[in-house]
Amino acid sequence: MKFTYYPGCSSEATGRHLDESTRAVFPELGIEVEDIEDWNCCGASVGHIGGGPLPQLALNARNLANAKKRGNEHVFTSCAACYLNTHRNNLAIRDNEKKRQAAAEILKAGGEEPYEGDLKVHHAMEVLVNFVGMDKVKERVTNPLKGLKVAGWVGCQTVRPFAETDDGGHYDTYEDPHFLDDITEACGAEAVDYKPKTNCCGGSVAVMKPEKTLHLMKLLLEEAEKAGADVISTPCPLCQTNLEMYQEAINKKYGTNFNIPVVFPQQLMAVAFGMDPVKDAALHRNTIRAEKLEKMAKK
Amino acid sequence: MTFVERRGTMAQDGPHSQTIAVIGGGIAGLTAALEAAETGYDVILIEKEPALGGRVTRLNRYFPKFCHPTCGLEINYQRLRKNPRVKVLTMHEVVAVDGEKGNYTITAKKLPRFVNEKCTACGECGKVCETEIDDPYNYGMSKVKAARLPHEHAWPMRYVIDPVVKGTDDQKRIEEACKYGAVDFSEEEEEVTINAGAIVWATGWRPYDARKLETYHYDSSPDIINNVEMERLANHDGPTGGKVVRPSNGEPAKKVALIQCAGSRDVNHLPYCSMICCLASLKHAAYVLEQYEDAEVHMYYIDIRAHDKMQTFYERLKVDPRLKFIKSKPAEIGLGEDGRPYVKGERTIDRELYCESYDLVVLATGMEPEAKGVDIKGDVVKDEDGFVLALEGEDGGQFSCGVAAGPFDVALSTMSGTAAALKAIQAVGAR
Amino acid sequence: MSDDIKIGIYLCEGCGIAEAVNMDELEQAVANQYQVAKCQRHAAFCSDEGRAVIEKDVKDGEVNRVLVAACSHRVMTDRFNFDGAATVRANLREQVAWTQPPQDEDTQAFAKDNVLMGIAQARTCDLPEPHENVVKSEKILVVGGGISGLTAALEAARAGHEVTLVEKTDQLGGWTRKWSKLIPSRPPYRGLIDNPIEDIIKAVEENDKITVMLNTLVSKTSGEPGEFSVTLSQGGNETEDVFGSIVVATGWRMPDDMTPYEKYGLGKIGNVISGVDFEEVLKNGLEHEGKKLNTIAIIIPCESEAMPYTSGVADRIAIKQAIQVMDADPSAMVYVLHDNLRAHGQAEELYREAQEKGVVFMKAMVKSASEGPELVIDDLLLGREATLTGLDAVVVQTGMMPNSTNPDLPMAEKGNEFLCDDVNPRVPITINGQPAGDGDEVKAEAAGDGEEASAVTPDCDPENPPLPGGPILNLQYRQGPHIPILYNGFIDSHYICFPYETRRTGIYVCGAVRKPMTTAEAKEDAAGAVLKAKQAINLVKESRATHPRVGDLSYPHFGLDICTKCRRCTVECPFGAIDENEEGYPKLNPSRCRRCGTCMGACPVRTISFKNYSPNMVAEMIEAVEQPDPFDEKPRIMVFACENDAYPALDMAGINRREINKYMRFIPVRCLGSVTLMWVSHALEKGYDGVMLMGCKSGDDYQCHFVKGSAIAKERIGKVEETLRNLMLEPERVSFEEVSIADSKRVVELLDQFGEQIKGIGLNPFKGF
Amino acid sequence: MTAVPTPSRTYDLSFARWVRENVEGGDKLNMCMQCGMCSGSCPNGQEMDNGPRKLFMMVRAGLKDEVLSSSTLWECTSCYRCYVRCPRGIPVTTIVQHLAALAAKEGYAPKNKVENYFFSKAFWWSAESFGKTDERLVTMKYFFSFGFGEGIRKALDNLKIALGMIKAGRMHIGLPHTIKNKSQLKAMIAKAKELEQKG
Repeated sequence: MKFTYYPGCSSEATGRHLDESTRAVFPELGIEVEDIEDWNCCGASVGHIGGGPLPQLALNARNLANAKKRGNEHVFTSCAACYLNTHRNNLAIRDNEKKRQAAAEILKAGGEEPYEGDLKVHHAMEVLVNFVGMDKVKERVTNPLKGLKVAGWVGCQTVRPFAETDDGGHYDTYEDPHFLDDITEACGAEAVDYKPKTNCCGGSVAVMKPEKTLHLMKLLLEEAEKAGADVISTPCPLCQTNLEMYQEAINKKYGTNFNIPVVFPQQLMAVAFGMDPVKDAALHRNTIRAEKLEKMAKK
Repeated sequence: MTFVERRGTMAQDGPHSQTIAVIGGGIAGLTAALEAAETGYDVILIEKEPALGGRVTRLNRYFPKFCHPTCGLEINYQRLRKNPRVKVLTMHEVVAVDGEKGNYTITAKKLPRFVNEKCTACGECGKVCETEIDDPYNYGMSKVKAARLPHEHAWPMRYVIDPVVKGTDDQKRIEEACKYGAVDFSEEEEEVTINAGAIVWATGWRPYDARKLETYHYDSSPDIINNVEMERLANHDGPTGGKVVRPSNGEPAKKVALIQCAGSRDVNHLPYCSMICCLASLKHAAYVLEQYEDAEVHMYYIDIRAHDKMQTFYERLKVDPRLKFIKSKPAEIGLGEDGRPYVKGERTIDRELYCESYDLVVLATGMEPEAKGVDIKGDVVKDEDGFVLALEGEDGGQFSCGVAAGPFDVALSTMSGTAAALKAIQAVGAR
Repeated sequence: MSDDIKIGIYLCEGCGIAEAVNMDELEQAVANQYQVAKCQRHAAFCSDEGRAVIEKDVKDGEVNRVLVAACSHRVMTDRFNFDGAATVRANLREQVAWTQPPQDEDTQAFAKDNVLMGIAQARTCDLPEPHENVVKSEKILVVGGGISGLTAALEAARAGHEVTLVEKTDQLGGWTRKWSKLIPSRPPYRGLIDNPIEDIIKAVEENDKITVMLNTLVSKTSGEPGEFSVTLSQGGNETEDVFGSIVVATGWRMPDDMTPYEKYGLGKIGNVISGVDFEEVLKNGLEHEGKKLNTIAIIIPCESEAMPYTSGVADRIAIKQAIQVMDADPSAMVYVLHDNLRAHGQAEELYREAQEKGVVFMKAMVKSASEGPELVIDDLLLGREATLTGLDAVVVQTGMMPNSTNPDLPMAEKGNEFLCDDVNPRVPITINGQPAGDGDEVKAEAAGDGEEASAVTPDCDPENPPLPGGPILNLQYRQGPHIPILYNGFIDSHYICFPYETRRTGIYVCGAVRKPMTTAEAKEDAAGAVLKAKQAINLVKESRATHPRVGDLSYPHFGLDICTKCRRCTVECPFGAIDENEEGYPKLNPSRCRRCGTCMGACPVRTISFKNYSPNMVAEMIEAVEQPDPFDEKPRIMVFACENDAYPALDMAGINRREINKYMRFIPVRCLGSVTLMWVSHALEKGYDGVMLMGCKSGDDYQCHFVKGSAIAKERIGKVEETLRNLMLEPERVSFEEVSIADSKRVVELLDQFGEQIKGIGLNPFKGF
Repeated sequence: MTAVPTPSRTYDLSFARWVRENVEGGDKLNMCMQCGMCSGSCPNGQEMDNGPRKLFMMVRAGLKDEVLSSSTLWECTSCYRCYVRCPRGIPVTTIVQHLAALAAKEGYAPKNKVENYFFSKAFWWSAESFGKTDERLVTMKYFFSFGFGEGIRKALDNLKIALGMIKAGRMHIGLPHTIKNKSQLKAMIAKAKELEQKG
């Protein structure tokens, strides 16, 4: 099945390993990935402040208009923020007369046809749950990750505020989502009981003033340690980067010595599918190397 | 010393039946049935449980009088015993209703009791029965023999046997133990139809499933219970013989949190206010304060809704310094490191964020109508929330009362039950 | 009569009785008693075969009194019921087999005594015969032309009754006429509805079963259900009419005392108006004194500081009015100031509607009000004091005070003390200054009462009753003209379980005089009251009792030959069923009677009795119990247990197989109010070592099903000391316990404690004499 | 867009009504029943002066200045807990974020030296000029918006992290990534800003 794919800015930087593993894994599961032509930034969680609500709409309208040209009904992205913005603006254009007109005018200014909001925007995880299904993932596993203990950390925007809505495909719950553990189990690894699975890392606030949000990430790491996890698995590029890069700062501030790898479920799948640890799983891009996982990878 | 005098037997049925069917044997249904019968009408009272009394028979006390529901029920059962006009069908679950005024057909599922009317409640079957089941009377907070009297005040006073023993050695033992030929394992679930000229819906309510309140982690600890379970906990014939203790370890529950609007007033759950919860929780506070000198009770609320005459009741309890009122809808409840449940949120009056541990947390879960899933046709409607209402202005023959009609307390249920009796009488033709 | 009494004893061996009791021994002990015609045994008399045995004996005329010695009378009631033969029960199961060690001599004695008591009871009770009073009218009188009264009239007419609706003012509709819009009472529970009052009035006026009388007051009511003769005074000229039953729907009024609302500026500051007056403004499109209102604060007074009557009605009305303002003018600014916003039940939806429309709700305390109007408030959620300025008007929701009395009428000359529930009914009774009654015996007992002169609680001072004004029906009852009230001035009833049962049989109350309620609730309530009114007529038609002993045919008979006119019965009857005739003798109104027997318990010369329940019967039962030889050191204690709560609790102790003190013997009574002190003294004279009374809770939250029975019993027992002193016995030999039906554990403990107490005192010296 | 009214008196509803009309999600704000679920659920609540619940009450009370200078606007991590938990279905996160946007527009943010504001500006600068966010440049620009010295300090703090990222190939050296059709995007954003002004 063909999906239009929105890589998002992080795919070319801090989230490269997410992008690479996604591109490697999804076709294996029957999802053909076609990029949006000349995609741009979604505005993330600050665009409406930096530029204003309508400029933020402009960014997304352009992406959607370009996505439409691909001719696929479905669009997906692996980035939580990209998903949130694209999805929300898509709904706004579809349901809100004022927004639809604004979008049309904006697109016109760019020489584009009006866009009516008729595309369906999904998160990569929703695609796995609603379009692929765990059975298919299991089938594809050739290298089960026996003995790997994984803490499934969903984070926030991947499920909130859409996972329980019709437009979110009802693919899981806000407070106690299980899709991440399902993927872990499907890969033959062990999903440990991870209480703060939907806790927030601080998001962009963590980037701009880490000192204020370190305590949030400390708790995430503590709980993972308590649960005896070898790795933390998260679908969100910002979560992954934050939790990875601030571990040292946390150790410094709290006198701890955390060194827990944070990986993407796509990376787990790539390894479990017996694919190339570097080319497909991009494990070399984790600054805290997931050694145990790397060992399991088929050379 | 009571006497029964035989009065007119059941009127001949068929088209234009004058019989009134009351669906549900809780306080509202009992009231409707008895008031109609005592006015001289034939009534069929249909109850799905093995005994009457519904929710109220499981309550410890009523607010605001702190009297025991069984007190009023006893009178109602006396009235019932003395009144041959009321025919009681227990273990009959109504599944569909069709027809029109004067001629309704009610389809009910008759569940096997495995005990017939020859039962004397001697208790021999219970003695020999080895299988135990979760006691439905105690909402599964305790075990009970599979062959049992539903509870000490059960009416009819007759045993019931859980299907699990069918085909086991227990079945043989039970059959042998009964001297009165009252045990009958050949009973099968069957569908029966009942004809009536008017119908009163008194199907009542069930507590809103606390598991749906994901942030309150009801399943994470036995010390997080709901309000109906609290009633059992405080009841002399409940799982703890009336001691309010921590279900997890039997220790005294002295520090208790009462959480209002657990499901109610929430567009994600029950949009309406369930009306009884605030007052029930005040009552629960009293249970704890009564039992422990050094009790500490915190009531988390959005609004304390002491309706009609209840304000005085609220004022009375307010003066106890051991009872604190915290205006806050807790954001999170769960099992803490110390093995005790914690409650977390924002205190709205001073905007303090809190996270406090308790011995026991009671969720004031709201009321959800039981009529859901029943296929009702004709002159009655079910609203979005599942409450049953007679069509407005229509001259129909179906009516509702008690919590089947809306979130009512007991006083409103008996009131609407009596009113429904009149409407039903008018429908079958007042004489 | 007594010689052709043929008692059949049916000793049941089922449910463990035969295992616990030696049946042969028991049969020998009871079979040859006086007037016992037959004694049979069966494995289970409740079985069809068992019943057949008894039925045959009755049919063959071999027995005319049936004594079933088996389970408690609370079970198998319909099985053990035989035409033409009074049936009594002896409790061998719950009380003996299930609570006593098997095959023990004390168990045997227990069983035997229970059967002997049964024999005594069977011998002394008879099938009741209905009284002759006939229903003279099936017409229903509805008092009050507001929404409750109008609905009641229509419902009664629909139920086939002629109705007379009296309204004291010159028009129907009451308060509801004033309301601009009403709160929706059906899904979706949002969107205010038009006031249907005009249509309702029209429907009433056009209904040929309903006679409307305006400007009319009830100047006198006498008689009883089925034949209330009522004098109606329409603008001075009086007419008489007879009614089967009465529905009182007199509604509510503004609080008599409005001073609590002055702090909000009501009645003091311009443009501060009551919620009631605001309805007018809403009708005139927000026009008030020539000015269009736009910025309005609506205050819901915090009850603890204001009146106890707003109770959620005010809250919902405040929301309704706020919505109306927004509907009339979307630019309006409306603030609702509340403590706890009681939008309970489906009104939550109305609350949401108001917010959607822009109404601002504030949890705030009003500290003061000043000209402008301006309000200084304490905004509890912002945690700061603020001043609300620029208000065009302030609306204050006032309370609803029940019209349990008619404020326009002067206070009744006498009988006001009966208006209040917690009044002690045993006020000293005097006839033109002289203590009532003759005969020393009475004086002896009455003496105690004299000292009780001050037992009337202050707020029930007859000179100055809790509610001002005159009676609504002006009942020509011995107990005064009022329908008794409970706290807060609402009409007294078991308002949770049996909300319509007032203390005046055949008179049912609905609407805001019963409890604060909205229009929609009042309509529902009216239907309920009408059902009871219809029911009362149908029951008295057959000379049957109304709630709670519904269907009972027995009623008290007065042996006037030895009556001393002490009037205790006429004063103590909780339902005002007994009047006094010209010579001062008690005159029963049987259809008012609830058959509790409080009069029987009150009578010092015990000349009041029922066919199946009498002082003599219980006295015989007391005597029937065998007193063991003093040297056996085995006490006997008589327990009079209320059959509605205490006795069931004892049964449940049995059901739970809890061991009951083996020295106790039990007699169930209709109500503790029916217990005469004579039984107590009689028991002690006969050698019982102690007597215990088990009754229901009394007081404001009373649980007695006959309202005052247990309270009165408590009173009486307070006086027993005197009697005991005369007998030279220790007062501790008599005890009174309030027991609830849920006390199946506690009763057992109470009995043991009392048993110990008696042991401590020692056996009754009268034993053996 | 009409100018933001400044209430003349306490509880003047002009500001509240303006928010209702002009702020995304504002039409739901008045549904708040002050239960505290949102503020209690906030992961960053302890950093906030008021929290959403009190902030909403302040909007109703017409406390415009206090609302728009509230730290609550800038501490939101946009985790959407409050949003999905609100028993009145109020899009809390959306409202808070757009009140922040309003505060920025009305000049409250720069005045109060709000980090989030500077970050957003830096972020937007990148998005607008390249069509993509270049995390290097965004962070740098953000750091230096606090003045040169502060910029250097912050930059050094993060040097080690940056190096790690570069090593892992997650931060590139050289020119920023850009979209092909920058002019188109510029035209569209210009239009958007114009519409934004018109309201």
